[in-house]
Amino acid sequence: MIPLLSLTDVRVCRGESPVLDAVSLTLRSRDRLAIVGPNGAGKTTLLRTLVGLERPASGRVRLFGQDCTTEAEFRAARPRIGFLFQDSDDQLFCPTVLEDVAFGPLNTGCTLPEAEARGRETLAALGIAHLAERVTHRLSGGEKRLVCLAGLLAMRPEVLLLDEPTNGVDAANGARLRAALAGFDGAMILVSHDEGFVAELATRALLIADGRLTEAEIHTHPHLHAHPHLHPHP
Amino acid sequence: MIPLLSLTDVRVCRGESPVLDAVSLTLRSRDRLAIVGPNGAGKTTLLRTLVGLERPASGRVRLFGQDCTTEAEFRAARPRIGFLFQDSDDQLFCPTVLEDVAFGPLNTGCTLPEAEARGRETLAALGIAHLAERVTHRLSGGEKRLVCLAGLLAMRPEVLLLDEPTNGVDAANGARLRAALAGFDGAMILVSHDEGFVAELATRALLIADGRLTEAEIHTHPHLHAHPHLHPHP
Amino acid sequence: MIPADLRLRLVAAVLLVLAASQLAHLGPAMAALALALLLALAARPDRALWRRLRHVEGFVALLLLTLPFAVPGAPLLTLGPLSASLEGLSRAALLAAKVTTAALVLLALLGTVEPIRLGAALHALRLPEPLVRLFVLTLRYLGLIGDEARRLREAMRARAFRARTDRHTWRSFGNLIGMLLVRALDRARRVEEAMRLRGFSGRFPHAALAAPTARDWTGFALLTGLAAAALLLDRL
Amino acid sequence: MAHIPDGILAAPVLIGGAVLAAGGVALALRQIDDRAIIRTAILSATFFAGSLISVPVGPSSVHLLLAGLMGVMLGSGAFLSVLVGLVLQALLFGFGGLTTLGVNTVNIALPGVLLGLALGPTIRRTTRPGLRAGLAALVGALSVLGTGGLVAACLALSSPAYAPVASVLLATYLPLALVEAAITAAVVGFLARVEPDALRPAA
Repeated sequence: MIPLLSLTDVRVCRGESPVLDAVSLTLRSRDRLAIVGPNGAGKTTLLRTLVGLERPASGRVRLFGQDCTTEAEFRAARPRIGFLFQDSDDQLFCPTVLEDVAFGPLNTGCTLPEAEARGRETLAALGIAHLAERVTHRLSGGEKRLVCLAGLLAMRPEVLLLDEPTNGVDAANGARLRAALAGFDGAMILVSHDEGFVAELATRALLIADGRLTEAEIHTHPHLHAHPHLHPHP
Repeated sequence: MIPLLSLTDVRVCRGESPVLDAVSLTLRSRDRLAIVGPNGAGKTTLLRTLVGLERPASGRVRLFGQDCTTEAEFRAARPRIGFLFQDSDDQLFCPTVLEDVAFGPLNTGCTLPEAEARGRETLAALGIAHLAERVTHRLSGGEKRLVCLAGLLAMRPEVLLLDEPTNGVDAANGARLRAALAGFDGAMILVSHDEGFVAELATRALLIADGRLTEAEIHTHPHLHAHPHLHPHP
Repeated sequence: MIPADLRLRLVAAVLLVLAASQLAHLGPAMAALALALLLALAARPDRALWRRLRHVEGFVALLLLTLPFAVPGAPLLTLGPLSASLEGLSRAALLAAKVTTAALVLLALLGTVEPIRLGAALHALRLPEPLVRLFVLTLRYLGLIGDEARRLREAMRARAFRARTDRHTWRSFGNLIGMLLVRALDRARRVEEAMRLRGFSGRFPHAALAAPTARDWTGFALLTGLAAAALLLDRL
Repeated sequence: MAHIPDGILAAPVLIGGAVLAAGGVALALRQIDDRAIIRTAILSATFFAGSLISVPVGPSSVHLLLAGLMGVMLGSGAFLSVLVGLVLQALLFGFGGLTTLGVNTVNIALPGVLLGLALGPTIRRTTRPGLRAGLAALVGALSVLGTGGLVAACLALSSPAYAPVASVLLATYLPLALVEAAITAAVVGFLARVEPDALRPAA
């Protein structure tokens, strides 16, 4: 089986210093890969490299069996990849929710009525059909996150790249988000600090530190901890 | 001894609903008070009320023995209080680190050479003298946090109000931050999710929930936990 | 009477304000003012909206103070070398009525509309698409950047900053605006990338609007009819 | 008071302003691409936010126009930025007007665009901070005075009786020109040090 996405020995530099170094990874269908590591380790850069927003200094990026180096090659693959940005406001640029969700389909060849129909369908599937006519900049953080995801899902991607999907999401919308991602039947790469979320969703994990990846395993085991607690006075 | 800061029966409203309700607290010199509670409980509003960025609907705010209700009264007290905002980007606005650190002293009447001298001194004390000429916009999260703190310390405040000081801080800069705060000889109020950090620094704690404060105690005891972990493959 | 359809509202607002600005006699102008006031009351604007009129009235006050002395005519009042004329006063009253009418019309027709929703209407009215896109994107990010600016101002205040008439203040505001601009450019880059990733090919969605209802057309006809009547009355 | 409200100017002045503004906007639209639209929009939002800052001048205070800065950063795109800003002023605060949109756009944008065209290249090229600050201050001051002159001209052309209003208004532009000069110089200095590319219109 051809991997959906793969990186081989990729090195990405910012100025002189490498942000990613000798990074290789392979994503197959139905893989749910978590990438875990400290701030500034290169997680976001890794996702950006996969969609061609960063170009490697050396190494290979293959998307859906196709080597990608030029903007045109990446452009062809992008509708099949949904990238959820860390900051929802960067991704929600249309006046109303429905327009925003229709943006992707409209640009990949749908007519406006088709795109809007797909948008409504996707919003309904996420349980947020009631937001359709709302103005995007007045949504709550959790609502914005879900609408961003709807904008990606409306393009019917085969892969999702999720950069801190639970950031700034309240409990109710968090439950919708988890349900939607659990029900997504493509592959995904997940960058998150939320260990519970990672454990619930991911099937595989990689650790990243200083721009280098290492395999990791996710498991649950009991721990004896001694750490400080705060208790209300009786 | 006159308390440095005190709130008596303070109520702060956003629109109709109260964010803080019947809140009283007293901070004396060398107190290190932690305020702990869930998101949205009113922690940031509490700090903002203490410096007059929020005005209470009822209740009293006393700063350094002086009742404060007007902007002029708060303004007189502000140089003695350093308020670290949750998001460093809300606090850094000068082109270079040194200019940003000198901003506070310039506001309190220092000449430019005096303010810059104080700025360099403060940066050196925090172990980040090498950042002085750097562009603030391009610092890492941890560096930004330390520079924000330097900007406050350069004003030689008697009280620090810290809103999630360890947010987005890497290990090396985190150590500098802890050392600087442990060495600060004034009083402080600390809002943080980082329980280890709270236990290390705080001498007293209050719990906040739904805008109400209750006394709490900090203690350490062993726990048995079961939660998911990520381990590198051997 | 005010059409719910935003296209008709926009067109009506332009026609009404144009008509009001061309009135030349006090009588018709006063009639227009009365109608505009009724219209504004019918739109039920809140207090904040009424307060907007203050801005306009500043200009009106300046006119009322200067015009009587600048227009020659029968003297009404003499202050030293200056003399106010009846003609001047009536000219000032005419202008005040027109300026206020126009402001009230805008308040009534557009004051309660969420501005970003006008994008779809402007597009439907065949304004150049890039201009409409620019308009909605500006509005989309205005609140966000405004909040950023507000938080930075608060942080400055918390560090004992106080705006004065001095170089330190100007430099600080310059830095504040510079920082906002640099962050805005970063934001623009990220938004452009987000569009590119979603396959942007120059097609920006502007929601299709339902055809105006008979009620919308009736309201539109009524409003523009009144404007035409006021103009006609004025010219007779 | 750079925004002349509806109902004051004579029809020929309104039409002349509208035609000129349409020309400026058309020129700007011809030079703008999809990427530059995003940049111009988000910068316009920032200029708008910046113009809401009230800067004290003695006992009073002024709001910045920032048109000179727009001219340097956006080139002819300043016509678009000013037009959108004026529409927002009218919609959000009831400032200015609809029929005067053209006149007001020209009054504010034209001096900024011309000064950006004239002095922008040197501001971008120079490595001397003093010269850069001086030129930026000149752009700030002259763009405000240019706007003041155009506003006064529009009033005077509409009716001779407006002459006193025009001169009162013109006087209020002097302190603004001073403040705008200082702040434009500071902003340009900031950008030159932090992100010099920001000073280049993306055409």
